Amino acid sequence: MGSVGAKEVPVLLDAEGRRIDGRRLDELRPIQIRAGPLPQADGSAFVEWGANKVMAAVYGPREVHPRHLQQSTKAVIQCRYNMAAFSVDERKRPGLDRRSQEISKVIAEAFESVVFAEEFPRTSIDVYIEVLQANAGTRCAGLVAGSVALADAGIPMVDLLPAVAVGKVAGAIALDLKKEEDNFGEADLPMALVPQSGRLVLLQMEGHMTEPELAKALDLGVEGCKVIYEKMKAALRERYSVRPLAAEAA
Amino acid sequence: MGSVGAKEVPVLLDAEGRRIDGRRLDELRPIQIRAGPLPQADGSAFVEWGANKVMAAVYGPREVHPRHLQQSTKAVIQCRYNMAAFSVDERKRPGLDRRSQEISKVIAEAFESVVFAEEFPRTSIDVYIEVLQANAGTRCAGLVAGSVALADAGIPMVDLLPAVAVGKVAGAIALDLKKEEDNFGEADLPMALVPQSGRLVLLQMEGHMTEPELAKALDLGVEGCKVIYEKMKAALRERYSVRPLAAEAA
Amino acid sequence: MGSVGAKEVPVLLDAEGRRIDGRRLDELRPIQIRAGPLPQADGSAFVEWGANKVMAAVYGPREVHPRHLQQSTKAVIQCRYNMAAFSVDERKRPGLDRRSQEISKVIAEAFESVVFAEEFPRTSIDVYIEVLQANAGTRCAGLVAGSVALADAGIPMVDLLPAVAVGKVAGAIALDLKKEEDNFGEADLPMALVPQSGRLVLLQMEGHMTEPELAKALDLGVEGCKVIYEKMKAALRERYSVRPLAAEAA
Amino acid sequence: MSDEVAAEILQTHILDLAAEGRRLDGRAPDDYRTVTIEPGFVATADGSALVRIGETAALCGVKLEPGKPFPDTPNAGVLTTNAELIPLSSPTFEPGPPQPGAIEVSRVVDRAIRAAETVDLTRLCVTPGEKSWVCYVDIHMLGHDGNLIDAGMLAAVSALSGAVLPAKRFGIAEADYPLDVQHLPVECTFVRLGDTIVVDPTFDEEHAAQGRITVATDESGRVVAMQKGLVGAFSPDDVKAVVRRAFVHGDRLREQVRGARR
Amino acid sequence: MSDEVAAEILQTHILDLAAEGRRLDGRAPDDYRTVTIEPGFVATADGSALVRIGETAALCGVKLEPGKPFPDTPNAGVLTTNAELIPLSSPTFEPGPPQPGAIEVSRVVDRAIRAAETVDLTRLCVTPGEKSWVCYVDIHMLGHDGNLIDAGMLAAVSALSGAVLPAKRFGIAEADYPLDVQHLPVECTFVRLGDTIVVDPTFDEEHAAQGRITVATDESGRVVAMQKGLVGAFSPDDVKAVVRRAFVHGDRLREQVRGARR
Amino acid sequence: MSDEVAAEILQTHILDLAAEGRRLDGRAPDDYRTVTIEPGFVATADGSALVRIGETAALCGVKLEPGKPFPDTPNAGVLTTNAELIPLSSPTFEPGPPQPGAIEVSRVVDRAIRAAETVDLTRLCVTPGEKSWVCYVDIHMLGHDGNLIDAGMLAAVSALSGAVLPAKRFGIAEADYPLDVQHLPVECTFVRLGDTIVVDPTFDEEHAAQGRITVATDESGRVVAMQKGLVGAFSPDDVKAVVRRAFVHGDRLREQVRGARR
Repeated sequence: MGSVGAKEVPVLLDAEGRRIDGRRLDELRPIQIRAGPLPQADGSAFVEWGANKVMAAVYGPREVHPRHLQQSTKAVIQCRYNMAAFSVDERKRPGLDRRSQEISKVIAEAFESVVFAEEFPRTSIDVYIEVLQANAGTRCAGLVAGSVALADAGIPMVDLLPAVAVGKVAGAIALDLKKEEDNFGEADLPMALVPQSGRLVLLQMEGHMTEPELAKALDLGVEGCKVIYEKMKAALRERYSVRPLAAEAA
Repeated sequence: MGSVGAKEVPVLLDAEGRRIDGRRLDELRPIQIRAGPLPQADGSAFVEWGANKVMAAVYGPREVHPRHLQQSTKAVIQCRYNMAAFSVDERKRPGLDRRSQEISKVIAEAFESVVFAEEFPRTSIDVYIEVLQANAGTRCAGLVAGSVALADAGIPMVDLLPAVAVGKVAGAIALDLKKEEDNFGEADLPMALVPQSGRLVLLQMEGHMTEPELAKALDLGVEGCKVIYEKMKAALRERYSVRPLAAEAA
Repeated sequence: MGSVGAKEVPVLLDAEGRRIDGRRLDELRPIQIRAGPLPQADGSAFVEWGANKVMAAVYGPREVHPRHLQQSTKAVIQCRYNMAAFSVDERKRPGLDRRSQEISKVIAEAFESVVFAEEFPRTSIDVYIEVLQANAGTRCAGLVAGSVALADAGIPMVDLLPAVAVGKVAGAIALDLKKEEDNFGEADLPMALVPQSGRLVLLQMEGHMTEPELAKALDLGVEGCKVIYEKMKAALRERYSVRPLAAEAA
Repeated sequence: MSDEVAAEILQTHILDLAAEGRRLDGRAPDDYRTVTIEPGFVATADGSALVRIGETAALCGVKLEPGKPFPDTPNAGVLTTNAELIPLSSPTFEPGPPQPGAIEVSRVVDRAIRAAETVDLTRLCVTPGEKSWVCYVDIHMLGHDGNLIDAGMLAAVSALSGAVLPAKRFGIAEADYPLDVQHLPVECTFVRLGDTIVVDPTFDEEHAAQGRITVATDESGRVVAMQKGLVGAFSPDDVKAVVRRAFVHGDRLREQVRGARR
Repeated sequence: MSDEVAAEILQTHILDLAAEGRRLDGRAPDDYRTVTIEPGFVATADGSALVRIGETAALCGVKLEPGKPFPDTPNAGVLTTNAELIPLSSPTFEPGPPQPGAIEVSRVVDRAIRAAETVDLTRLCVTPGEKSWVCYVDIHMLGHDGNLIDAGMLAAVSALSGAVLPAKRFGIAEADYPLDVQHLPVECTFVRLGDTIVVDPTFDEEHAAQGRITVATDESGRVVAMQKGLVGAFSPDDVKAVVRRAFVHGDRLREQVRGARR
Repeated sequence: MSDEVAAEILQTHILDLAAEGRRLDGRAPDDYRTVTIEPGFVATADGSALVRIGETAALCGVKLEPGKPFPDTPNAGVLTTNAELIPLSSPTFEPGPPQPGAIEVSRVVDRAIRAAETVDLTRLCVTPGEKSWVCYVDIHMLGHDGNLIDAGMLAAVSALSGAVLPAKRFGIAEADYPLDVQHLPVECTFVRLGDTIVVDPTFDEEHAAQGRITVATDESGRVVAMQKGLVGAFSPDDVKAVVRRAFVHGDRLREQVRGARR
């Protein structure tokens, strides 16, 4: 959101309703999703979304570390969202800051809302999300990558979890903010949808919106998630369809 | 104790032997003790003592965390004395500094000297002391609060632990120093007494006193502890007498 | 190695091929080794080597802490190389920095290469090395001290581990660098030898050397280790020969 | 083991009650517990308030000290929010560095304070790029019976509302003067219990809940922060309904904050 | 338990193969896996490269920021190397502060960069004693199939080779300009498998190994760093032979670094 | 288990002996073990001493460096005391951050140094508010057979007594000069064993003890610090008696410190 006392604000919306990168208000940035790029992981995915690059890996179900977190009736879902030192304009000190810890928590809760954790008592399912290049919307990109990685790992889930942020930019509700829009816009509202049930398992907001704006933002976000959902399924189909070929080649 | 190179020292003792707040040398600041203010704890107490506000809670006997501290023949007494960031003039960084860790240690040892720990092998009795507003003498206020909280939790003990600090101010031995006296005085000697045996289970000193001054300080402190002891018992009596009423109301 | 932009370099080698302290290129600094100085440890050694003072203690085989490091088929060798705050010119903050952690790792691996660890499954053998006064070559001094301490503790080993650093100083390959030589020289190559097999179990290098220089350095280091080996054996002989006397005295 | 069984029985009971629109403590789904605000609780703080929501208690102390503005906002003061879930206040809190739960409370309260522009940070600048006030908002939880975010937020905004800049002590002005609080954000938290969404959950309700959602509103009709937490899901229509309810509760809570000012 | 048995069988098999000069993946003892270098992978970095050695992957991002020179080297910039063995990249890596393995990679790569004078640090000085560039070399491991040191080193030197000083953004010069890389150190790692010493070990070979040795060389025929690791031993003759081989591999790897520059 | 039994038997034995005024090592209750002080043990320190009390050993190194005075004491230097109970010196010490035991030693020694005004800190000021000497007193325990506080204190005061300000190296004066030590505090520690209070406890006596008490005195007849530790209690009369004995031992120990100066 707009920093207090910051310098000149760029023109975020032109007279024709085009955004800073030429998109319409309800238009997503380009997204590429690749399932299975990391051979060492049980499941993995790489997401390029606008100028974001995010890698996710899933390990598990496996033994719980540290042991005292073990639960007798279900798997523990652990999530670590981390930003590489070089992923942002000003170098970030390595290690999880408070923002990363909060995001790790809400992403873990989102995944726990869809994974059939009771099928794997006394185990841990670990989702690692690494932001390699950041340009607003990294937690949503991380959710998408983590969700595809969970599917790639064969973890049973209610559904995939498409995610997107909706924002308010120059007074208008806009889908999928990029960095300048996030920095100088009025609000940011990331969400993750369970397409099957139409319910949200992640929802955060910061900035300011009126009630009608918020309603509009929620509806726009749900539509955005549906588009992303198709791309996620396509990435997994491609992964499975490639596998037999690779097997033949071997 | 007096900081090196500090500014003008206030007049700590007037011609009539009155202290900065009008007290006599052997006079305590006003004390209010309330037992049981925290419903979630097994025992609790709130102490207002001069301009100090200190809350204590007791949990246990309960499972020991971390496990390797468990003792097969008795309960472990763990104590955490902590100062809130806003409890002092200059904001304190959250978390236990070295001073708080030392005080936590000597308070834990004081309580362990009176609790019948062997009645609860393999358990932990945790005493949490939070200083919300500080004005010299917080460890003594914490001991008083913690001791009443232990009694409120029904932990069997040899006796309650009244505590008070004696100091040296403008050359005179004085009971229960307040902040200015502590900052500009010559010595500070906090102690905790087992009234039944007349013995001290906590005793620290910093500053400088001659042998005769020290002897006088010890005697004055013991007398002060006896006064506080009565207030502690009164607080517990009040707590117990209120309980049946509350039970009836339910 | 030479700091970038540092001040005037001293004359490290004179016209007669003498070094800054008068030594020849293949000459060691004086070494004193004492086995068993620490009565509380299972084994110990104190090494004065040039202007280095290094103490080592061994504890074990004993229970492994933390427990999850325990190995079912052999002892874990844990090593902690630490520099005292006052051991160097500019005061060092207490605690292990990254350099100390790296050295602890390679020393532990060196010891693990010669200890018969499989004789003590599920235990830990802990080697503590404290640098009290540093003057280049402390990791080698630590290896020598730790190795004698292991022998003093009666831990079965293939052999003792003599160690020494070879360096390049004013273009020449020189044995056992002292501080000025290390600071202003061109290369430093610490190594630890298993005399029986003639093999190296620790080897590091930083700086720059040509292939022939490196070969020469390796050979010079092996010769240096052999000299140190004799001093280590002598220290242990002295220790054992003293023991019976002490026993008689008791 | 019997603890787990007891917890499960309690959870089932809470959900059964909720299905009939009832709650364990007799409240209706949209009933908020009694809130009390005690401003000025801590004399050593520059502003403070002790807030109770039922048996949940949050103590906030505000400290104001001269410091340096951030390089990218040279004309603004600095505000930082920290919540400590000290082990004194609940058997479920552990000593040690802040856990994710404490960090979440800090950050959600911080976001609302910031997004609502509660404090005009530019007015905390003393010398651009050189010197500005640093405003520490420290929240100490003193009792946990659920709904920590709302309690922390009310304590923070109440403490800020009564805060005084110690300008004289630090030689910045001739006299101390009150901190200017220009907006009054409050958070309002709900949990899902089956098909019922209840406001102001207790500790036990949070443990039985299938999703938690918090909405921060300000007095000008704006939503300034939201946070979904815990395992569970909400439909967009749930969210819209909850936002509506958050404004109603928010306006009432704001009245209390105003009334407690002194 | 069966994991341990399986590991032991695999180890024996690797050693048996090595005794015949063979390896699990069909390589000869002196075969290095296919290396790919993808420079400029991270747009937010001032220089970057993604390096793959088989299924080992290291991503290095270089960031350049104005800072203060160290008091004892007032005329030089500052360079700092950090490797993160993030748990994403291997089931054997754990979250938390850097473990000794990560520290070793950081330090061995750092030593080679420094000893080879890869970057002329005096050219990173802006105002002596006052202001200089700080060059952060951050290595993020993205896949661990052995030989992390070589991968990290290649990523670092490739990222440095393509780095641009953001002098304009920080108002230090009129335009950005490339970082001057004057030497090209590369590391080459070997492990002992019985009497055979193989180059570029895989994860499984490292676990079967009886000693690891790394030799860093530069393009001018200098050895600039060495590191023996793991449990095991090498004779001086082993070391000399390994140094020879390190130069051969090093020259080839340097060609790849040069070829990848853009 | 047998360890615990053995410990209990030893404890009983120590208490039985004490009841007869005897001790395990043959000392009388008021006998202090042999103390040796070796000043100048560490050449890299600006002052140092290795102190042994029986088989307890404490090495103190003092380092003096230019730094900044604290804002509230602009005319004074800074002194900081740190004791490290390194795992080398006892099977009971663990690696890692300082435990409460180490912190207690640091703080009790620090209090005595400070309260006795051992070093006149105003003489460590170079430029008021700008520059002053920082005096680091680092104590490294090298052997733990009980009574760490006394050993640490003796090492600290001996190291300070021989310390030299490296004024020339830091360009603060033309020549180095000795640190001015104006008072000589020493600590004297006792433990209760039943009705007997013994001085200078060993490790085993500390484990059998029912309370520990330390009294720091200086050469001018002042008590400058006290600390009761461990589980156990002392009557006010016990304390008075112990203070008396602390002065007697203190005067003798001070003679040793003076004698060791060079």
